[in-house]
Amino acid sequence: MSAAIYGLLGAALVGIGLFGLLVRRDALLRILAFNLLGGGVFLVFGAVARRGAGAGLAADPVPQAIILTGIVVAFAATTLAVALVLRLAAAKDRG
Amino acid sequence: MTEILLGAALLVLATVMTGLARVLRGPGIADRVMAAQLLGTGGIAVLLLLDAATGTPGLADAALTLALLAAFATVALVRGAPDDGGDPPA
Amino acid sequence: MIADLLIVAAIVALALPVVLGRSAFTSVALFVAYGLLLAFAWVRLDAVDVALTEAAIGAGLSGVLLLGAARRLAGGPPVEDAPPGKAQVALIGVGCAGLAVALGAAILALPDPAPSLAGPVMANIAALEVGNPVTAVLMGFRGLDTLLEAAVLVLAVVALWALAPDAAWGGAPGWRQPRAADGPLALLARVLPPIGVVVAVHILWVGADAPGGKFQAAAILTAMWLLPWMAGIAAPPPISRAWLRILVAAGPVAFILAGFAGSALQGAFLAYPQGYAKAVIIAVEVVLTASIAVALALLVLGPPAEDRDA
Amino acid sequence: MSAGMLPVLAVMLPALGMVVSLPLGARGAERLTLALAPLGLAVAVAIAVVVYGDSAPIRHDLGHWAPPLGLAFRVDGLSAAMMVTAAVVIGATAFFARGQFGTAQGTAETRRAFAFWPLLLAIWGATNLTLAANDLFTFYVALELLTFAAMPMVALDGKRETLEAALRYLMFALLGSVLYLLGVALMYGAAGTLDVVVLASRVGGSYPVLLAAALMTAGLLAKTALLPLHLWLPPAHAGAPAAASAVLSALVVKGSFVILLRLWFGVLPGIPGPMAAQILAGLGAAAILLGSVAALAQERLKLLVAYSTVAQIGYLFLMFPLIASMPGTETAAKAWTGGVVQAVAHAFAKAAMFLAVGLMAARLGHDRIRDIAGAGRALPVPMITFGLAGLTLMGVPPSGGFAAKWLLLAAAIEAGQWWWALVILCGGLLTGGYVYRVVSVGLRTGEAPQPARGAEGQGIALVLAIVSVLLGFLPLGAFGLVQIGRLDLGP
Amino acid sequence: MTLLVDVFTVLAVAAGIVFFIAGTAGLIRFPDTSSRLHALTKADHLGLGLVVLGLLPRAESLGGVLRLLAIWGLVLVSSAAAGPMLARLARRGARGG
Repeated sequence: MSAAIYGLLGAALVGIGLFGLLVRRDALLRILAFNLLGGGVFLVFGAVARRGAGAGLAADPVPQAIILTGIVVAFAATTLAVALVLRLAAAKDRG
Repeated sequence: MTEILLGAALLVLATVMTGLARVLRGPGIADRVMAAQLLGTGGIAVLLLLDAATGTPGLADAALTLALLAAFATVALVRGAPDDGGDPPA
Repeated sequence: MIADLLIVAAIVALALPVVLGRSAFTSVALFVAYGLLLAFAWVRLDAVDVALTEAAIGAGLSGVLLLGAARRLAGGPPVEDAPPGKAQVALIGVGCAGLAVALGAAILALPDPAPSLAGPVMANIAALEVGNPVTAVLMGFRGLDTLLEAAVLVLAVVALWALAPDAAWGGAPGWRQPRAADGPLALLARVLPPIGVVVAVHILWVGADAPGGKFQAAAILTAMWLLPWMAGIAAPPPISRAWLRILVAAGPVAFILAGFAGSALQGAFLAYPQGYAKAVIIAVEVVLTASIAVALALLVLGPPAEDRDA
Repeated sequence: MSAGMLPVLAVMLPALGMVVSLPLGARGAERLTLALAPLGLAVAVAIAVVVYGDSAPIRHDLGHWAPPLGLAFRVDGLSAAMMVTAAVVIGATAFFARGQFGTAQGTAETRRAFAFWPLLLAIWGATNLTLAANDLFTFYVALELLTFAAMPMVALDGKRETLEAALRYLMFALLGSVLYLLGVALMYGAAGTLDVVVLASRVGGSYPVLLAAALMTAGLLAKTALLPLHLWLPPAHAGAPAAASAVLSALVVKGSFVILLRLWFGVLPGIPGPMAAQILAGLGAAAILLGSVAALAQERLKLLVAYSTVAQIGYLFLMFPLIASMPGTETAAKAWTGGVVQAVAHAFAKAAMFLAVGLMAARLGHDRIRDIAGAGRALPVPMITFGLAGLTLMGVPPSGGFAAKWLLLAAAIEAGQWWWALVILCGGLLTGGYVYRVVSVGLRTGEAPQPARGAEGQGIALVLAIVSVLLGFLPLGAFGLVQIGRLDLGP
Repeated sequence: MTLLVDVFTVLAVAAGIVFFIAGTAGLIRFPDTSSRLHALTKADHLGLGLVVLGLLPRAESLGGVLRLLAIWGLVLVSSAAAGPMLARLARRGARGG
């Protein structure tokens, strides 16, 4: 049951994040929206993992491991985007 | 006993969720930060109660991590607030 | 059930204003709260490993990174193009809502009983000698992904430094923080790190058999290293330092060498010698933790900045 | 050592090189890259020889864990051909770039030199990973490696325009990979595995699988820059230094394309309807025509070459409806070979072209097309390189591009889809138009051409262009390599 | 004995929850920032403290006891450090839009 609820939450976050990414023009807000979108994707994965409970485990560990890897990669992507936005802002300041 | 602890966890959770209204409403930055801090503290309590109720491994460590990181995040929120230049460099 | 609905409602209530908010700082503050709540969602999904990571990275490190950015951009955020018109926004909104609904329907339409690898994981976990199935997947069955992900972090550091202005090349990463003369912050920056290091070691150690492991431990270590920097009582080392670079590279190098050792001894890349699997896994994890922690810290700090001494 | 180790080496040597580049510093990384280039080429050639000799893909179960639980490398003919291509292009670019990004003994490390070498190695390793891996999530990690390496390559000059181009590219790429990952999540939920071969036997045309495929396709198209998701490509590829543009155009966009092939013809053979394949090829056709027209209209040489990439990517998608509508036939085989040869030939030609254009721009101090008169005399070798590479892009016999386009054309006619043949012919004419425009201006006598001093690295660019032409001389049997292990014919 | 422990836990946890509720109510209802700050500090210190106290006798090992105490200690220290910073922030009336 909880798998379905959080899966739907993931779907909602994907919609919200994508909307922000496409509509907002402020670069930082876009990065935030990208993170919401990513969080939604991971929740969908998490719901899939929870559905795969079995063999004495409460959830399928394979998608859980994939989520961990994904979170770290997404974080690295966020740092790069932030650095690029800051660099660009500095370049614009200088004219 | 398990039910009582679970109920307590739910109660704390509901309480701190109510506090979220302050994060949303503000108006000042300090208010938002405080509400976030309450969320952290309450979250720790919820995790500890869940741990005592279910004994799921890792929950107490999650609470510990949260305690460390909540302190860290609070500092970040305060230091990151606009116009908080801190004191001039010595 | 009630708890789930509460958490879901609160997350959506936070996510919407993050995207719609007018001030970047407010959005970031909301985002940090959102990250904390997401950790609960992970607990409810029986993914305590992920909850630990989410609390550390999603709320903690991302918060610091984004708050710093919001502050630096406070003067005037770089606006890319003209904002889309009302009709366009409405169209995008409908499209995104449609995608969310389609996605939700797909999730509900997934096969029942769900296909799962939980069984095969538990059937083979003994060979890896670790008790935490997630660790077994990360270091064993899907060790390649973890290895590559460690390489991704090194690459991210290179990519980040490549964005430095030429004038700042070789300097210390990040902008200089104003010094905090008021006691509490400085005190916190001195008291917290030793405790944090102990906790990180504990999380790494239990990670073999219980939720926890290198990502979580590394994220905590990163936070502890950043704290004195944020308080202005310590400065990060310049990026030209050899030990810093060696530390970042050591983890993936150790992992790749362990992989090749498997080729030489066991006939397959990343195969662990029988009876020593746990020892090799823990040894690699320890080095990886140090590397990931340093890499994450460097990523949060950002490239060397020009106005460092301005 | 078993043959199974070869794919591991192909991925891990560049990866290890990238990682140790950080402590080695710019000078050490440069020398390491130059040493790895021949080694990596030898590995790639050995892979091609083994695959061709055995007429079977190389498989290697990592850690002895077989899919679906573990991860396996699987290198088929397509992968082998692309790996050799990647090794040659990377090696050539590395030797070419020594002039621009080299660090002389005793000089301090510069930012550009520090970054260039590990980024080049990362692109190499990630490209080989997309070719060797056989798991949808490993593909995701490979895609992110490509993005993280390509983005700073775009911004290497540090100028404001290139930073803007890099940010736009990053946003497109991140959106693309997150959509792809969403599809991966659904796919796992539907089938309980991410291994391409195992998936093929497990997935049907259920709704979650179709949505997953649509999301993954959309994400991959954004990364491959198929029209209308191409907007990021011209400023990014034109703004990067020549050596970077060469690998970006030749290899990086092909990585996501190969994953798309694995998805459509490996995971889902026959599941996406013919309509979907027609739409994909329709976008490809639009890319060919609009991209070529845009190239014709460009004022600057580098942007012209970048728009030419948009157009040439379009050709890659013509194979989809031809294979989907005639599964398992000789026609499908022709279309497959045509598509893969197009990817290979374009890689060589476009790398050569970007290097040549970079030499011209460096020498003339600008890349305005109407002002390059006299370049033909001052820089004869880059001009010839540009022309030869242009032959391949046009599809003039006997170039490699001709072989590719001829196969696609023949397959289109055999499949009764003559409209794609028409597109190929129009595309060839338009390509001829923009290549001719550059060459004709360049060969005009301009004002006081400088003495013809040899531009550094011009020989390397020329060799790449010659290779792109010589591909057309390969005996037809050699093209049989790319047929080996085709997934749409069953594992 | 178990009964005694249970009663103790229930009482302490219940008291803790009261403080959490009070803190939250204060955060929402109090008119100005500084009084909200006081309410919050109470919740932080006493609410969590009582919950930890109530759970202490249930800890299965010495390590568990230490962990509980460490958690409370961390929250105390960080809240003590954040308080003055928050107060300063509130005094300056920084607004986040």
